[in-house]
Amino acid sequence: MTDETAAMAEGGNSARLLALHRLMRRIRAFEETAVAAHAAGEIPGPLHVSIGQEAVAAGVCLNLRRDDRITSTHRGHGHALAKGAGVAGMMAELHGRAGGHCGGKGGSMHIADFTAGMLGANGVVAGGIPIAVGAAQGLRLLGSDAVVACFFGDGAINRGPFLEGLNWAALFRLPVLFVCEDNGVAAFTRAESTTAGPGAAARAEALGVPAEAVDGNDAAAVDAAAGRLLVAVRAGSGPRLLHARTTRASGHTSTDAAAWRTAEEVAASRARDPLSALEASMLRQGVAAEALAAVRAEAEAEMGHAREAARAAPWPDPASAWEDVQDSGAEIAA
Amino acid sequence: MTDETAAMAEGGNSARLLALHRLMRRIRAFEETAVAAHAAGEIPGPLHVSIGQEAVAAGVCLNLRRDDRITSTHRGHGHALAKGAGVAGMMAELHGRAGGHCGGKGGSMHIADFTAGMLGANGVVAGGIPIAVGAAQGLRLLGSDAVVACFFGDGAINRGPFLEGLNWAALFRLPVLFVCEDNGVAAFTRAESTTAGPGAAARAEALGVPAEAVDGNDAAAVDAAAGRLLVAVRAGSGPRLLHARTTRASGHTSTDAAAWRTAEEVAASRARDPLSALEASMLRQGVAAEALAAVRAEAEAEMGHAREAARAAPWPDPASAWEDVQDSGAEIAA
Amino acid sequence: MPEVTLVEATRLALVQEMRRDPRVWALGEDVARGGLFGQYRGVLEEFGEARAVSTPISESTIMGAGLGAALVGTRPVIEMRIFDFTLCAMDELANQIAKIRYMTGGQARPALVVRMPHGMWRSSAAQHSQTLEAWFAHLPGVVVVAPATPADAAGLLVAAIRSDDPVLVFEPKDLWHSVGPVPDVIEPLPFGSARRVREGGDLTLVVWSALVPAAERAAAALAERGMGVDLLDLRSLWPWDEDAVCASVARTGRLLVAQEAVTTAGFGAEVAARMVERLGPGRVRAVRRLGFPRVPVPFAPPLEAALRVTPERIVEAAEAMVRG
Amino acid sequence: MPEVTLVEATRLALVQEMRRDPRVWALGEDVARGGLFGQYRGVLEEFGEARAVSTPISESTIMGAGLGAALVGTRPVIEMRIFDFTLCAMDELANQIAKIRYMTGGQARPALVVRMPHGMWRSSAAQHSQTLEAWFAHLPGVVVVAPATPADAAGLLVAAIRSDDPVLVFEPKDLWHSVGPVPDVIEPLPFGSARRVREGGDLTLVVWSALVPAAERAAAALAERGMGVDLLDLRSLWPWDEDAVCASVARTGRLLVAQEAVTTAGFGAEVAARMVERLGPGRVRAVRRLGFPRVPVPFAPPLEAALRVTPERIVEAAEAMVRG
Ligand SMILES: Cc1ncc(C[n+]2csc(CCOP(=O)(O)OP(=O)(O)O)c2C)c(N)n1
Ligand SMILES: Cc1ncc(C[n+]2csc(CCOP(=O)(O)OP(=O)(O)O)c2C)c(N)n1
Ligand SMILES: [Mg+2]
Ligand SMILES: [Mg+2]
Repeated sequence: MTDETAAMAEGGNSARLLALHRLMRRIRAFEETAVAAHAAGEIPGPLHVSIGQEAVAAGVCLNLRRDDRITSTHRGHGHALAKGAGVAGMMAELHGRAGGHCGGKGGSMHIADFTAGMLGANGVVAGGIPIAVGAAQGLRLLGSDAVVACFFGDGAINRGPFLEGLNWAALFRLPVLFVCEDNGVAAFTRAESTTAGPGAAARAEALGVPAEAVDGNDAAAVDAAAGRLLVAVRAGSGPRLLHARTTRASGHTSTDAAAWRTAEEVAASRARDPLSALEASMLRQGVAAEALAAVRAEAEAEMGHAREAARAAPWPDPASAWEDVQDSGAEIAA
Repeated sequence: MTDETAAMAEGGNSARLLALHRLMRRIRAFEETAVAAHAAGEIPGPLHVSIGQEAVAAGVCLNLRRDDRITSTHRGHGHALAKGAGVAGMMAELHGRAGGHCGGKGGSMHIADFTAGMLGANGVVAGGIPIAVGAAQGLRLLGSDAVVACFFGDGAINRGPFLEGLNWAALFRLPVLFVCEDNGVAAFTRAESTTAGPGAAARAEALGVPAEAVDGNDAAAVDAAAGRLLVAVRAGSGPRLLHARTTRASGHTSTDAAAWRTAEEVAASRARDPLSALEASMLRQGVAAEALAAVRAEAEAEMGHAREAARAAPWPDPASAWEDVQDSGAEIAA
Repeated sequence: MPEVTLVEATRLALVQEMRRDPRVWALGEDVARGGLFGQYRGVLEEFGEARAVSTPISESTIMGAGLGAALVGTRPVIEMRIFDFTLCAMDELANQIAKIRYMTGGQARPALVVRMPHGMWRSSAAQHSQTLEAWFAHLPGVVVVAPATPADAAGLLVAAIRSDDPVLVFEPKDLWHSVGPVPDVIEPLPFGSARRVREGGDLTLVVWSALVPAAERAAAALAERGMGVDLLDLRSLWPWDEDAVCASVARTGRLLVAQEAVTTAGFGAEVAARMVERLGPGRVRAVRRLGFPRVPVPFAPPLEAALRVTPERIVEAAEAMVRG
Repeated sequence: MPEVTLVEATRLALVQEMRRDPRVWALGEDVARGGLFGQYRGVLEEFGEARAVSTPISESTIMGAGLGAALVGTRPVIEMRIFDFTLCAMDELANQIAKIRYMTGGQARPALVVRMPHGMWRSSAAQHSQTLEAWFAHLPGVVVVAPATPADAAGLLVAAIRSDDPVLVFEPKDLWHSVGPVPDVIEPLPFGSARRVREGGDLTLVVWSALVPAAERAAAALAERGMGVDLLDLRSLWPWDEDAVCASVARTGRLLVAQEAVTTAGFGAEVAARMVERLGPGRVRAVRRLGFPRVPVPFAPPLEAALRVTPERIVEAAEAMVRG
């Protein structure tokens, strides 16, 4: 049991733990369902899942309001679900079916639900960073007190937009929480072999963005840290960065075996599974095993139904490929 | 008299001071001549001069070998001269005349002299950073022990390539000396209003590049600091960054009055003139005023002749506009 | 109508729209100081620093932040200073801005403007003189405009600011200081409508942006020699006024496209190919493009001049087409 | 000759050249792990980590460092993983690499190769499927190749590595696993020479890259219907084999260009415009381009399929041109 989890339980915050747990179970179930559907040939395209990283999405987004915004990555299902994106629309989108949030035009890598403040996954590493800072600047101009959470991986901190975006956010004191979801690996290459210096938090500080590190596999700790940082962000103190160390349980995509990892690494990553840890701690606090199992079953059923619905949905009308490009000149696009 | 200058003089290093002085006088004379030629309508295009910043170019480059390389900026005359680029070719190039190093195709913003290891000024802020790290990587692959000095302004540290290039150089332990020539202003906007956090040196450290700050208007101090850092770089300890605070004496281009600066700022910048400071210190050490004046006169004469020669040189053959593009397909380029 | 410079015309257009709509704002390097060319003079003073934002030299973020700000409902005017620096922000422009509406199935409406002064101007050399507008005609998801007169620059900028599409505005640096009438109230000028600069029956001459004045001079010279040039200024490249060009070529039978850009794979190729496709080769007597050779822009004035598409070159090409 | 996949053909070509010339090396994400598609399999093991360099996700620097390394005399092969990420490195490619030889008056010789797997492939959607090779035909200073067979991919990669020009290699992701013969010793294939895939007298069909197999199928189907297609695979877009296309069109009188790219301002426009210019409209009976509508690439398979230029669409267009 971590300090944070204990503190939460003591503080009568077991409802919070239950919320975290439910959310993480739903993310896990969504992605396991998607992996199965992909393996069955029902989901096309590359599928990047965040299994093993659910605590970050859940812990951060539980601290966000519906009118807050997030930007995400190629590995964005968890962020989207945690921000409240509709499951049916997400699952249909992954399947490329009508009824998908993006009408089948985006797929997993471009999942978005603007009604939930989810401004989009992104096929470009670090692509969401400038968008997030601009969204925050725009919100302020509009007089809104909403904030933006910007998720990116450890690989993204080696791309230029990381520097530019953080400097910019600090300069204009924008309400952005940057979340570096550090799973220690970018595609097939270990982070330590591509990242010099002390890492994301130090880089942020050097750019004028106060940073905090957290165990990204401890949901309660992420929740608490994100909550603290978001108080500052919301109060107008400018941006903050949360550096969450976590674990990518499997390969880069759902079909990548990541065979280059040592057996110890795989075992170590399994042992750090954030859902097992959370459940173990909840059990120790007296939550009934049946209750946890029920949440899991419910989540799996929800996602199973979503998969069935997606599978049953029609394909998008081929003519729709010509739509949603732009208003001007649309009539002569062919 | 700075500590460094005194130490140099005491260490019998007055030859070094004379070399610094001569070089700085030549840079100053070159640029004053160019400004006059530009004002007379003889040099076309924008002209960015480094008057007030000569100590950085001189102090760094005096520590470089001929087979070392440099990359430079839009404000690159000083770097080029200090690295040993030919004066006649430079002046002709600024004039857009035949005999210019770049055949009149580059002009001030693209001045280069590969025979002197000067790989080019650059019209894009931070454009030289990736080139410098690659040059260092290439040199190592070839088994050379040459190093690369990479000059850029304070404005460049807000562009992505700064982060990418420093991380890269640190990761591969490349022999690069990064030189941030911090004149406190980028075009018409003050650095403090565009740069968050503690600045270039802190950013470098966070990227794994050890950094040192120096008074960029103290030639001997720059020389000493660059020398120290280059020992490490040459020894294979990886990249270093030198943060040199300096002063841009005039506007962004030779025709920009920089009218937004306060009178105090202008006066303060004048008072920090690196050439006056160096000469005052040399005088105090017993160098004869006549000797200094002779160096100046010689430098001015050299540049005056270069200007005359450039003015007398023919324009490049218009047909040469079709040349130097690429080998393949050149015959059908028209 | 007052006569103003092109740069002032765009300033008036911007100010008018910023007064009309508080969601409109501008960001870019030195914008709060009036911009590199004075296009933003007085904007800081009137609208404050939240709406006249001088940014760091961070092109990726200038572009990408503009997009983010559009996604939450503001209407940013993104200033790129010189077109060539847009190349530092191409992921944000081509992968993000141009595609987000499509990728999200229409959820995103990136209503934004990107201003990119382009072209040869006073020996600025290869990295400050490019004209790559053809690239963006080929890129789905964006509107591409390239005006040549103060009135058109103003009207198109108003249209761009009011449009829900991302609109790329290529402003001709070489014509910043050309003068023309601009109405007190600037109406939006619809995209995709060419301007007939001069009527004639012998040859259709298609141009846009900085080349318009040279084409006008050429057309006048040709008129003196008894040759009627139907001169069309496209004003926007996507959408572009296919119908107007087609009607003209159907009449004259001859199409000459002159461009301040490399000929190879330039927009002139699209105009030529499209006309031949639409009319059929049988209805076209001659087709020719004039533009730069496939070389970067050089620095020295005589080298720059060697590349330029001059009135003389246009006259020569037109005469060869009509008499030849 | 052994039959190998296109991906293996390029690997063999690279390894051959790395053995021949110690200045040749490769850099890019995951290169030391064999590359995203296995193009670099075994390269680390044979040549060591100084010549098979896995880099950070820093496209600007991958591209720009490649340039720097070329300037001191090495011959880098720059791996961009997927073409679309090149948009993160456009300053380095278009402002620096393409221009440095010119800007320095010939001092710089950026002898480097940029590999950019491109095109639609297995529902990769808008940010991983682009085909913007036309942009680079319009950009002075670079060679542009786009092979379609294992032998051509190998031969052009060898030529690219040996060339002193910066060579942009667009590799068709969709054909990575197509198989064909590759000689044991791979000779450089000259740039600018088209491959006549099939001879015929009724219509000239011009294609490149991933569309070649579809064009072959279409030509075969048309042959069955008694229509002779002169099928040319351009293989490189700059320089491109104008003469071969011109000779063919002069013979057939009909030009159809099919491209896996947006038609508007695509390279097909250049081919069409140039042929009409060279031959005169009078010697051409019909000109047509086939390509994508001006929309990004969608995700869902039926939407992707709706855009594709299929053998059926080619057949239909060809028939309309010949019979119509
Ligand atoms: C600019 C860019 N370069 C390369 C890629 C290919 N790519 C996709 S995901 C990935 C690894 C990203 O690593 P990280 O940011 O740590 O995220 P993670 O996959 O670990 O969640 C790479 C290289 C890309 N999508 N965008
Ligand atoms: C990428 C890019 N953006 C903008 C410009 C325009 N520009 C030229 S110099 C300059 C200011 C650069 O400031 P700094 O790096 O501090 O160099 P300094 O001029 O002070 O020497 C700007 C904005 C440019 N050349 N390149
Ligand atoms: Mg990672
Ligand atoms: Mg500066």
